[in-house]
Amino acid sequence: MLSQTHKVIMALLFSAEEPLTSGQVDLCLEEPVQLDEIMAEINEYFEKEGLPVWGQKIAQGYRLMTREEYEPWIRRLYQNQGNVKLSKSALETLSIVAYKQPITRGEIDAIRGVSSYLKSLLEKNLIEIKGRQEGPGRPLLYGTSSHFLEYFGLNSLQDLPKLKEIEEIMNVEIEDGNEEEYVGNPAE
Amino acid sequence: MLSQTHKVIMALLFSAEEPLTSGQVDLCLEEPVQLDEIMAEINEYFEKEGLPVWGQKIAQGYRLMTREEYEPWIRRLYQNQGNVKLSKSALETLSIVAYKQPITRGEIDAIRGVSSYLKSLLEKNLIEIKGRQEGPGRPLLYGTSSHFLEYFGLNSLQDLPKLKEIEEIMNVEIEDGNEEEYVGNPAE
Amino acid sequence: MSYNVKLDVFEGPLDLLLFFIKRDEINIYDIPISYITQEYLEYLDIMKSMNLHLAGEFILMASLLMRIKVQMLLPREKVDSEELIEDPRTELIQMLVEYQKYREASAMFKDMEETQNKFYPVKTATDTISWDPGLFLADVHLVDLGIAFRNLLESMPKTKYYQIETYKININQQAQILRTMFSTKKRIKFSSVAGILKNRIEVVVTFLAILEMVKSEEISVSQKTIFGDIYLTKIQLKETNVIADA
Repeated sequence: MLSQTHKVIMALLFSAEEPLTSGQVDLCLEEPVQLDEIMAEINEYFEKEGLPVWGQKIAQGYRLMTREEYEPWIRRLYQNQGNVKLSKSALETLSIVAYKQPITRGEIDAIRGVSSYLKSLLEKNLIEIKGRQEGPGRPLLYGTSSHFLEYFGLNSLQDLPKLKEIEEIMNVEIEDGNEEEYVGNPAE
Repeated sequence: MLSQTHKVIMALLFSAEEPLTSGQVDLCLEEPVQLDEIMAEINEYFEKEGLPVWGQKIAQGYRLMTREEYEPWIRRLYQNQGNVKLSKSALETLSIVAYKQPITRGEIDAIRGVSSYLKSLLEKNLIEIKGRQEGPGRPLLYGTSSHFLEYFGLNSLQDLPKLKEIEEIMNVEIEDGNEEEYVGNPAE
Repeated sequence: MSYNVKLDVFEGPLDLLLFFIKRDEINIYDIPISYITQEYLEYLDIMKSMNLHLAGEFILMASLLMRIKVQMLLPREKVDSEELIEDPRTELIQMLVEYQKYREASAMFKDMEETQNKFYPVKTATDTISWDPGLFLADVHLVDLGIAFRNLLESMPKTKYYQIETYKININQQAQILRTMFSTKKRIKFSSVAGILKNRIEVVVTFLAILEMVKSEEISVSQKTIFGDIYLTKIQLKETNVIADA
């Protein structure tokens, strides 16, 4: 059976966002422990019970991993959980396309100051090619798709929050630091 | 002992970044399963083994969480960040949004009697824009997000305590107060 | 009257009123308006004497309270006994009851927050699985889209805009274009002028040029119907003066 120390370390391992180090464990338990030994015992327990996880030792410490043999199922999970998530750069690019469409890649890059990858947004069907711009090189014009509207729950592009509304949401925040102090703002 | 299905679902639970829904499990396993039943068995297993986790039914799915009794140690692990609690005004605003959604900022302000700041609630992903109200100015409508359910440990909005129940609590408080004292007040 | 109350605990005027109601065990449905107004104003005085800035909502509530107080002091006109006389406090009571409901609810949310904060979600490392990392990082909502765009605009060097505005277009130049057009015609439709302009700035500058030319009595403008096309007409007599000015 698992000892209390094993359980506490397991709880730490389960909830840690970064690899769990021996130093962290000592701090949390307020006594020094032999993390390598305990982790070996925990892994033995996982193995014996046939649990789908194990503690992997990497340079910075231990981290909880799912076992390799479950990868096919987990991959399928990510495919249908993960298709609604965007990185910061993808989000930036998407926001420019949404607000300035139709727009060329060159114009997007000019606003972001770096070159942008549109491929993943195109693959996710959030943006689409709307035609070509007249003029030299006739570059492709991009705009948002109907899937984009669906994803963000918009009836039409007119329902995008206006910049003025965003400003309102953002600016009032300056006073938000004082939100407990409606009455008590020092006058000067 | 755990069956293969139990193990696969456990692996999915371990690796999911948001509550695992019955629909997702069906998709991953390519056959329909009784998730509630299996989760009851998995939770029973965790309990029997004294493992520091449980599957919480939250936001229309299941999420693996550490047990309450390990909180003191885990908190030490996160000592620098800690869980930031919502401010009083944020909670007030949020409860109005939760019960009156979809709602405009103007309507929230009218109930609170002061202007409300939505940015931090939006940033924390607790509320989201749900569209626009028809009529003059077409103001933005706000509602709670699925993260809101997770944050407060709710399975669905129907699990919110009914406002009627709250009113009853209030009425009891009023009856407790001494009313007669004010019958003969000079104002009347 | 002594106040052992922290000054910054009130969320707004309704919160402050509810504090008095609770402290003095007042029946919310039968508020002694004169008493509560006095308490409220005294509190505001204390705030002022401490040189604290009062949010507008607090002043607004003070005036509402005083209005109700006056209404209650006024002798009520005799009305049909069947007819109910509206209590001047009704609106205030409704506001307080409604607000109190959500304030109670928020206390409950606080408890729920506290309970749920004791559980930590289990996090498993997932780097054995390959997926598109560029598309798997953050939850995105509509407001994020707006904020991202707004921040991008904010971070763009502002001078870019100014360069374009001051670039190769000015009032004199547009006036010159108009004069060229007048060299073949005596009267020009504004719509035909606007038709050759490329962007909004050009339209604005050209419009300013027209106003300048009207002011210097070089041309006159007329319109046949409201919202109809504007006609620009060259004024022959003043031509010499204008050339001298230019």
